Amino acid sequence: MKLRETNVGRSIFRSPDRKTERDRAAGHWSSFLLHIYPVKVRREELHFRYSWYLGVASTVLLASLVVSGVYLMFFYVPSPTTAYGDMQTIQTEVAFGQFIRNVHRWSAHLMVITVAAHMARVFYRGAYKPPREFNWVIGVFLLILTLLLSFTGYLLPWDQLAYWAVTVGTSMADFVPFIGGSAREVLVGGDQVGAATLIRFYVLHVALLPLIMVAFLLVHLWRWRKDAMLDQERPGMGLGPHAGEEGGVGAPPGSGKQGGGE
Amino acid sequence: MKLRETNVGRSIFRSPDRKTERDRAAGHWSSFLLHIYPVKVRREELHFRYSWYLGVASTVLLASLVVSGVYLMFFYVPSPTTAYGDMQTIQTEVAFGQFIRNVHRWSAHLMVITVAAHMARVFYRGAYKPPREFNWVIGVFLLILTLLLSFTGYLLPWDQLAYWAVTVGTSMADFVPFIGGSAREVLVGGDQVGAATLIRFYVLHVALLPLIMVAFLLVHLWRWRKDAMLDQERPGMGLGPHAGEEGGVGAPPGSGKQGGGE
Amino acid sequence: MSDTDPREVEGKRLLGIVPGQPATGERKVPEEQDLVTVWPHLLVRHAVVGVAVLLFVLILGILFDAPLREVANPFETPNPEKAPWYFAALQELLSHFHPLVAGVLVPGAVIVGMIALPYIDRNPAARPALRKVAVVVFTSFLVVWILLTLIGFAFRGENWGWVWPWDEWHGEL
Amino acid sequence: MSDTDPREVEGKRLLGIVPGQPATGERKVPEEQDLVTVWPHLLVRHAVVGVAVLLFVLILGILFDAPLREVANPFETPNPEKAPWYFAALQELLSHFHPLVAGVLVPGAVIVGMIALPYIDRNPAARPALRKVAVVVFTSFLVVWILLTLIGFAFRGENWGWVWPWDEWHGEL
Repeated sequence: MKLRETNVGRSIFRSPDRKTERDRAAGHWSSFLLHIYPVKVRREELHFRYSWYLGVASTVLLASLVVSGVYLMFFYVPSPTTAYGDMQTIQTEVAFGQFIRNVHRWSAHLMVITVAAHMARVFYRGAYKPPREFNWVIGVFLLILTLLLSFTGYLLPWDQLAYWAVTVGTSMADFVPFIGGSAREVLVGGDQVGAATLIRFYVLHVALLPLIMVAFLLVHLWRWRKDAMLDQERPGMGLGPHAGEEGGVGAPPGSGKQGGGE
Repeated sequence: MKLRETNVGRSIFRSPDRKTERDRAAGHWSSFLLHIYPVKVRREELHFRYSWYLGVASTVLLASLVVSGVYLMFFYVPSPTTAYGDMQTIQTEVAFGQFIRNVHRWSAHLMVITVAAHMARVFYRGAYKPPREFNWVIGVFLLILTLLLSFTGYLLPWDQLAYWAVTVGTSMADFVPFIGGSAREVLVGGDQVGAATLIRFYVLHVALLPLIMVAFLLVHLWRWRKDAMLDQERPGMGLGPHAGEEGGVGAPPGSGKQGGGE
Repeated sequence: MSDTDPREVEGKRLLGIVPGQPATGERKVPEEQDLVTVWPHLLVRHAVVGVAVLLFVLILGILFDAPLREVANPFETPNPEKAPWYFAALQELLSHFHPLVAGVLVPGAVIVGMIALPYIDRNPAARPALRKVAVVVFTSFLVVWILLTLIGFAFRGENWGWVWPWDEWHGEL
Repeated sequence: MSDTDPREVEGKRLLGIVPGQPATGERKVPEEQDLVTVWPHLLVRHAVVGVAVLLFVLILGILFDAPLREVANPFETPNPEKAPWYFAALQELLSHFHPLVAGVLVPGAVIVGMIALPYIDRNPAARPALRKVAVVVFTSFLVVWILLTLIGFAFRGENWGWVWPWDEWHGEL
């Protein structure tokens, strides 16, 4: 007797049989992780050339950053007196410390690239056009959040590279008229980069920005699924190479009908 | 011209007209925050006596804990040399520091109570019965996570109260046969509560446990919505006072049909 | 409910509206099992409860300061040494039974029992009258646990001896 | 596709199966706009891509160590002072224009432009041939930005002077 056919298995998986396509669709809706996906997509979306899979790559890199980041947090105290020593301890004494730190850093750099490239690919596919405008805007914010997360993390090793890169980066804020000087002071917590900056960047990096990022990402994925289902209800809305040429797409999005699918 | 009737507004809200009930249901599905709710519920669920609204109360307390917790993080370095001094600074110098700390602590104590009471209410309503068994199990884990979050947060002020409460609490692990001693050492990071304990409890409290908690909570809410919709398809599955008396509920949950609602 | 044009009722043109009870049929009494839309019915209530809970902790935060004792000192053990209040029941049990029982078996059994509950209790009835065993067992557990928590929290003083809370107060939040 | 019993085909009993092409009609050619189920078609691909990306960073992590220079020293300014590579284009702009332009107006315009793009470009066509203006403007911006990033990252040395990366290397990751 298989697990999914027992009482316990049934209560968890809900759909004991997956023989027909319809069973699979039903099982789909009962799985939490799968429910972020639509049930069906157009065949063209399967090809590498459609999306270059850059959205998936960015999400996987984010997951790798969360896991490696939490591990590193256990060995790092965000204070100038301890930070650099903790980095040395991580690289020499902590189990897999150097390796996890490397993975965290290369994932971060790569994620900046994949998120920016994802955006470019979406542009060339025209996938920011109605009804997807607002998801593009969310995407712009996700790119900015990625840059800010990368930048705040850059300070944490508290070495010369970190210190001066952040000094240069934050000094740009000074040029913003009126609010620039005070914005910089709030961020840096004083005249120059120091203990106050380190704790602020740390909390931004490990708590505040990730919270905002995850919230935006959930909305981004949710709208992606909605839009994929929208396509299927109104064939004219597809993203194929000839989309929009027959007209009929100029109609304002968001009539009462569109939400019916889910 | 109202915002939601412009191009920008349409791309965000999708559903410009909310005149009929059907429009409202459609608009419902286009709103991310609303999509955690089912479209309809049985009238009895509206009453205070049905749930005592303990689930909502727990969620609101969690939100209050996240917001106040992130604020406090900006002024706290998890090291024995600084922790207690940071607490004093928070209480005397930081803007609203004492107040935010109070809110965080009372929210935490209250949340233990509301989560436990939520569980008791669910028991007396019989709402753990098929097909809701697994959501009850997730609820048990959420209670344990609430206790662990509360306990790890208890150490952070690094005063006598915190230190000895955690010493007593962790010493219980010693009595677990075979693995107890080493489990305690991993948790405490040595023989007795010290700097290693503080950073471990801090990271558990601000990163690892909240991540797990939010993941479980999302699944919990998601299944709540699914089950609410399930009720509506099969009237016999309701939770009314006479549920299960006519029979027909003993049938195994999770046929192919159940997922059709969403 | 209907989206049809109100000026046409079931194929006949509407000539006028007269206030009062409908001529035939009874007004529908809302039933408990009827479906209502979440927005606004449930959401408004959730919003009110959420705001009330939030106001409650904000007022608590204004009225009562969180405790902060002296700095942690590993060489000065307070008497009594108390765990946080939600572990007070366990600590009280520990003073009566062998640690293996009170610290491992009892909490382990409670957790396993809670997880297994829906798989043990296969009785589909929801009315308390039809599930007496489950209700009695759960209620007894709950009462014992709350009593133990109260005793451990408020009725224990130096060397875990019995004190009346109105004589000496040792509870710590 | 169908859930009906395979032994009955459209009301007739199935007597046997003969391999080969169907007697009438053509085999359906899958079209790009046809719908396919996400599981397994898309999910398997996503899983493969995910594992590949993960392996890639794990191998990078084994091969290349993240840099760690001497401890931060506020009194010793390195020359050149470089921002992280993703801000190198901005830093390069700063060396040519007034800070208000390069540090505020340009990044502000880029962000606002990106956000406003779908509301400015109301042309519904997806083929590049039918949206030349948008493609040309975006591509020019992208090329200029990548060039500026490369120059700032690899071609700048002491006092932000020009160096060839094969002579002196000042890029920092």
